[in-house]
Amino acid sequence: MFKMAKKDIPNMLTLLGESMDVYAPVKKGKLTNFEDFTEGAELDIDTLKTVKSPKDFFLPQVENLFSATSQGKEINIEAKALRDKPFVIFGVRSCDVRAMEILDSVYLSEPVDKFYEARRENGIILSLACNEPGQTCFCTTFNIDPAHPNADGAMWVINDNIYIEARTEKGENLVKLISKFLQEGSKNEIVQSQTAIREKLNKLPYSDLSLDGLEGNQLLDLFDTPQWEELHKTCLACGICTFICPTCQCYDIKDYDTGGEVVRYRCWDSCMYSDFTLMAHGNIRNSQKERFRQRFMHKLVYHPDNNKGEISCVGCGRCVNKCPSSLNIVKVIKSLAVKCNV
Amino acid sequence: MQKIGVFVCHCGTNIAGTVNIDEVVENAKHEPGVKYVAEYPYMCSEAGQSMVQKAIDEHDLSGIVISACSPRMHETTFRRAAARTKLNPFMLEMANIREQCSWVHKDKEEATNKAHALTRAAIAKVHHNTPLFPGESPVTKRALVIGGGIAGVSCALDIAEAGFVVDIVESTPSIGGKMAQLDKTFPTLDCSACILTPKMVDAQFHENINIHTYSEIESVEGFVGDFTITIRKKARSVDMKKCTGCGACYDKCPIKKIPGEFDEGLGMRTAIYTPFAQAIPNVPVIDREHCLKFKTGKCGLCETVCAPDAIDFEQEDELITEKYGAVIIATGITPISLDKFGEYAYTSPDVITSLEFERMTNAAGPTKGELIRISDKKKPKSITFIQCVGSRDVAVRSKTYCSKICCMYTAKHAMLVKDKYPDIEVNVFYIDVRTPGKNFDEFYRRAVEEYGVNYIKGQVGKVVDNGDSLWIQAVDMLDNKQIKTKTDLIVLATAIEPVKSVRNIAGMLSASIDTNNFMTEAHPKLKPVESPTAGVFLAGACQGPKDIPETVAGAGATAAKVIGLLAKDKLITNPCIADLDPYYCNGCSACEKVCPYGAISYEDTEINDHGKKAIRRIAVINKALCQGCGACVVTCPSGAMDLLGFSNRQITAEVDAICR
Amino acid sequence: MPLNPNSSFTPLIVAFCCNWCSYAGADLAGTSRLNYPAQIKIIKVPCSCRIDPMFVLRAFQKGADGVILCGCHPGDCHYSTGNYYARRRITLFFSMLEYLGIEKERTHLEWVSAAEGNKFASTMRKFTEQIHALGKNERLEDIR
Amino acid sequence: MIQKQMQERAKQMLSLGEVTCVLGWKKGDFSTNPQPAVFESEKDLEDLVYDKYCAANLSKYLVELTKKEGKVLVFLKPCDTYSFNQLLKENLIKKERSYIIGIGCEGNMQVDDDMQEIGLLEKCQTCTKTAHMVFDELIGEELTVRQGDDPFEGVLNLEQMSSDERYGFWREELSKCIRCNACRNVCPACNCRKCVFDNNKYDTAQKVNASSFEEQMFHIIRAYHVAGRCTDCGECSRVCPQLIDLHLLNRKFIKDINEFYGEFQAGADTDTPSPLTDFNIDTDPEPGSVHKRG
Amino acid sequence: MHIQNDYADQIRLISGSQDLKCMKCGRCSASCPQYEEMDVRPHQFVSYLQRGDIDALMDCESIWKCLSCFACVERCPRDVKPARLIEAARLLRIRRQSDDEFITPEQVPALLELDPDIPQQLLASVFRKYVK
Repeated sequence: MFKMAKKDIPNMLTLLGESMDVYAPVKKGKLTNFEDFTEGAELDIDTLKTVKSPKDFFLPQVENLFSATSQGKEINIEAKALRDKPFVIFGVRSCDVRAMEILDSVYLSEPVDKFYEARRENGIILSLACNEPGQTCFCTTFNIDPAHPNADGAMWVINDNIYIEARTEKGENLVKLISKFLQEGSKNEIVQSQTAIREKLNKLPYSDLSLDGLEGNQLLDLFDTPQWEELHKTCLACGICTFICPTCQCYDIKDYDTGGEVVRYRCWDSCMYSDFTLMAHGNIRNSQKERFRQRFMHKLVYHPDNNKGEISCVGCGRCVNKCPSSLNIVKVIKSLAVKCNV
Repeated sequence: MQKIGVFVCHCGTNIAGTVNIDEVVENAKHEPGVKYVAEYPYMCSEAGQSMVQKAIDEHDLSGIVISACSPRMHETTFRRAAARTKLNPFMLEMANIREQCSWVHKDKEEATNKAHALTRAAIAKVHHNTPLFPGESPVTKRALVIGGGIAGVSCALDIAEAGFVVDIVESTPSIGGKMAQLDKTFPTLDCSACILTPKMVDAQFHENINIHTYSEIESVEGFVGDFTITIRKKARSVDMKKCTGCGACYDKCPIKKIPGEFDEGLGMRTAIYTPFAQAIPNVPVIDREHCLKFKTGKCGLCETVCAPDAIDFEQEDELITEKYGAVIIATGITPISLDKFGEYAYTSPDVITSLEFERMTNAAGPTKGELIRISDKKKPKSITFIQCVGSRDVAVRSKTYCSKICCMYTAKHAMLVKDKYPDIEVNVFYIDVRTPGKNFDEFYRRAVEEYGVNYIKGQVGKVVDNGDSLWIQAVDMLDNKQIKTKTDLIVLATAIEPVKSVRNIAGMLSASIDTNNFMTEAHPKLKPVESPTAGVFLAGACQGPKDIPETVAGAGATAAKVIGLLAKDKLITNPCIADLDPYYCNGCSACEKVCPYGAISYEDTEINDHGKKAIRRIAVINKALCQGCGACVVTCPSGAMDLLGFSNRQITAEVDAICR
Repeated sequence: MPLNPNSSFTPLIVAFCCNWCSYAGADLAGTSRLNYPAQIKIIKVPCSCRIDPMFVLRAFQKGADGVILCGCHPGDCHYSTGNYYARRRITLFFSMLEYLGIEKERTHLEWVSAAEGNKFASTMRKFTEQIHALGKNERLEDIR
Repeated sequence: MIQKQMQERAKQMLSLGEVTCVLGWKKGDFSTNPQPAVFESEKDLEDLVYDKYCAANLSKYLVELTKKEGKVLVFLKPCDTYSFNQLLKENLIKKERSYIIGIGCEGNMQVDDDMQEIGLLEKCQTCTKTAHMVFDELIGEELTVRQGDDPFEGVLNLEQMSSDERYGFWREELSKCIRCNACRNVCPACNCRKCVFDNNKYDTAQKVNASSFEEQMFHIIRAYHVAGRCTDCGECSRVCPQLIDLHLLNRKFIKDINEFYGEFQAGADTDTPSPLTDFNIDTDPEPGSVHKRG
Repeated sequence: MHIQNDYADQIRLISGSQDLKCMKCGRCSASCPQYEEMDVRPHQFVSYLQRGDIDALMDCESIWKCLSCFACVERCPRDVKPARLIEAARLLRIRRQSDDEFITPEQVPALLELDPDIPQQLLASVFRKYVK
């Protein structure tokens, strides 16, 4: 356990920038998102939740896979290079850290996604404990402890200091790079803060959100429940929830003719869109109800069924805040859990 | 994937002088989908065309690009060549490397690069071309002629002779029109009735002609080749099938003092009447406004005397709906109203219009052909003709145009008077004498030279009816003298105008009409008998003042055009028209609002949306009306509407290729 | 050529011409051998009302440095009303491009009749000079 | 209290069978995020709320709801009625299948990430729509007319900038876009069955902004497609997760249309032709003359 | 022929007469009650204007003989307005003459005493013609 002065963070990040890419929560106007930390960027580690989760550093919204050029009647295909430069993401919250583990279970299981794997190997995540959990947070429902975040290194902000604990080899190597800013700290110094965080968590509106009723093999029951009709009714079929969700992972593959070459790229897709899984014969999910159901069945049922019961929601609460129609996964969980308990 | 053939034309040195053809050919070979490339000095020549045709067959080409001159020049040529093979002619695009390249650029390298880019764009477009098939719309082999005057009748006869059924709709009780009212015709002075009535009879008995007199157009639907028109046959109160035309009814009719329309009000008719002796059909009509039976419920004399029991007081208007392939407007003209011409004292019985004069000199007319003054039934000693009454006049009461026929008929009238009554003094006041036409000027000169008609260059300023004679004040401009003199009869060469009802008819047919209510031609020189609305044709004086020879000649031309249309089994329409993907249409009606042809309507249609059937309100394009401008395509935000031949994909492909 | 001889920049210009007037005007410029820069590449559309703003953006996206639209003079449209709709659409669209900070000189609308070969050539010459002065289109080009 | 009146009237109409369902706002987990909802029973209506957080424009939901048999009771704020009219004009709503109760509005609140109120929404700060353009009945008291800011101030400020500054502004703004399509899907004017950007028939389909150009393409074309139809309901800016001032695009078109073709308010009625499906032979300016003015 | 000079233009300006529209039909002269009294006839007015011979027009008798009854204006099929034209010529003539040539309103009753039946129209005409 180390500690350093909070005011030294920008300098510390600049130092890191000499040997790797550095991403950190940067405030631009009213928005805070993870961005390239460059000189003059306004670091913002007070804002609890960035609009977008940091998942796009591992699964970018658009990623070129290969390009094809033709010379005469010859076609040359060139795969795009994999990520080979290390990078660090500074200040990731517990929920988003857990989200990365969920993405790992998808992209690092066979067949392994090389692009994702390369990014994951080169990426170092420094997590940050949530001193002030928000009203819409419900990570505790998924047994996430924002007072004790995982990742390569964990951080706590306490008064004017920041405490850093390396958890992995990558983390330890990183700590060595910045050793000139660090001094020894004790685990005891963060306990009080951790307790305070946990107390706050217990008072949050969703602190008692329970998954009772969602466990067990009730796929068909849930699939056919009439609740979906009620739940989806005002869904506008936009992709806000999908694109800001740290665990949503679906992509589409498209080609683009630049004139000189044809680029095949993949990009985020949303199961809320009417052309999601569109096939030659048409679409298997024709109504918004079916698409809406797909999203939540995937998160709450299909994913756990395939991944040792792990629900692919981390309770970050972004969707609760952003949905234009005030729909969200909490409403779905409440509705389904109640339904199945009865 | 298309198999594309590219054919680069040298156009002698026109292209090859500035563009390196070999380079264009070589570059084209590397374009995707290009299977065959060839060049030739004159691609449009017989040999060039057969080379293209041969290549299409031998290399199984699915699309071709001709890099040559402007498509405005030879696109049709090459489409025809393609059509002689198994290739759809619309799988062809032209790259304009002459007018828009070799002729406007001097630098050989620049021009060659541009020729390459334009060829590339055409190749890119062809990739997205789809075979297009000119639409077909059925042609109902039946024509409708509106107006039963000489224009309508002769046009109908010509069409009927070609083997097509023609219906004539005439608003008055008999066909014949204005010509039936005339006495003699210029410049031959043959009897109008003698030449018209045989035609009327021909029409009556022609197996292909149906005549609906006392009828009007009620409504029009449809478009060229496929009009559906409803005709209102007004109640005649006489059963056409039973009536033998014996005339007993109007002999007995007690109401005898109705000014007769046919005699221009100079003669009287009965309440049940036929307008004139040779009327076709020879079946009387009851004028319900004046008939005692209808006014008071009493009388019914005609019914009593009618042997075949044809009188039917209960008869109602009948609506007939029929399909037509073509419509001919032949509504003709009528003299303008002289109510506002106080200076000519038209209220005097001895001041008459030329048409009234025709009736008066007609042997079957109200005076049995005797020239008398209406006021005292005496033979006039002098007659004054005044020309240009209401013509060439910018005042509201008048017409700005020259009525064209007046100079000739006035000369005719003057001559006829002098011929029959050499003792009558005849003066004609004129502004200009306009008599161009075969034997026309000679005719006018005969009036002056052989018959001694006194032509005075000048106008009449005012006419005063003194009771026993008419006093006029005029001017002789050549003499520079004012003339104040007495005359016994004044004939006004009244301006003519289209009949009022033509506005309504034109409106129903969406044919255009000018400020004078004359029908507008599709093109004044190249399409002189067609209206701008496809399938609507024009005949006779509804287009503008015309004399009889011109009317009949024009009616023949109209008939030829109509026959040309009706002879087709199907109408071939431009295939480059709007094309809707009903699945994407959300029924917002924006396209309907911008269509200049009214070719888009909305219908509730069953759509199969990936197996889910739903009734949706979607756009429907009338392929016969759409001209392919593309206004709707750009208005449609979702891309549901596209334009065949210029589709979004085709144009974006061209853009991409040019910018590459 | 009045273009700057020192500059290696060769602009790429897409011209959309309606079939009935402007394309015929361009043909007339050809028949009359009226020179204009070879950077102008013409795409034929049936009517100026067929020009979708998407096409203009597409051209810029693919690297065009200027886009010029030509149609029949108001009142002369082969389809009677096409260019009136086009006029509104293009006016608003060009105004929006300017609002987004796209140089207004990169786009132009000109009415060219079938008889105006001279006007076509001179318009194209002028427009090319204009684009040349502006330099390469960077604000709207797709950088992928 | 207006919420009570709305509940009572809705219950009454439902029980009398005058309507088959009610479109309103339902109590959310937080007081600040009521949810647009369809109520089908009198019991459900207990959850109907109406307060300053009910910002969602309900008109768009009617597109789907009025496709079904029956009649929908809908509560519309003054600004929402413009959207209703516009949808009616485009034949996307069936008037006979809806019953509009106009309700007063005193402006809606913007909520931050922590569900706390942080002042009036932009669309309410510049509100000019204080009267209902269409309704079957009204509930609640007449509105006090707010002294709104000038809706075109933002556009004017931009217009006065240099071309470079404007370009810089829009690059910054539009590069934030994540193409979640919320602006499009919430927009009552964006009612295409399939957006041209989703339409695989053409080369225009874009699922994401694969380049900076595509952000611009999407937003320019979206604004252009709704030009003359956009009622300026402000929903696009309200829902944007990345806080892009999208209304600045739409209002530019509105301002231009007003200046070039005369004052026009989309949705004020259902008859006036939309400026882009109309023209004036004599008075329409040429694009060149417009440039000179700017 | 359409000569333009100052006087001719002034006449066109004052009268609103469109001399080029005249088609020489003579309706003006045919309608004129004063025809016999005139040296230049109404249908000739326009020729003077077209020739630009305004001096001759200003010196002619007709400008004083015209009754301003406007029959010619009323009858003219081409809206040439001969009476307006001659009235304009008269005005130019009057503007050219010296003050003592004018009659004053006071002189008029004396004139009227000669003939109590003198028509009102004449009175109006007199004032049109002789008063500046």
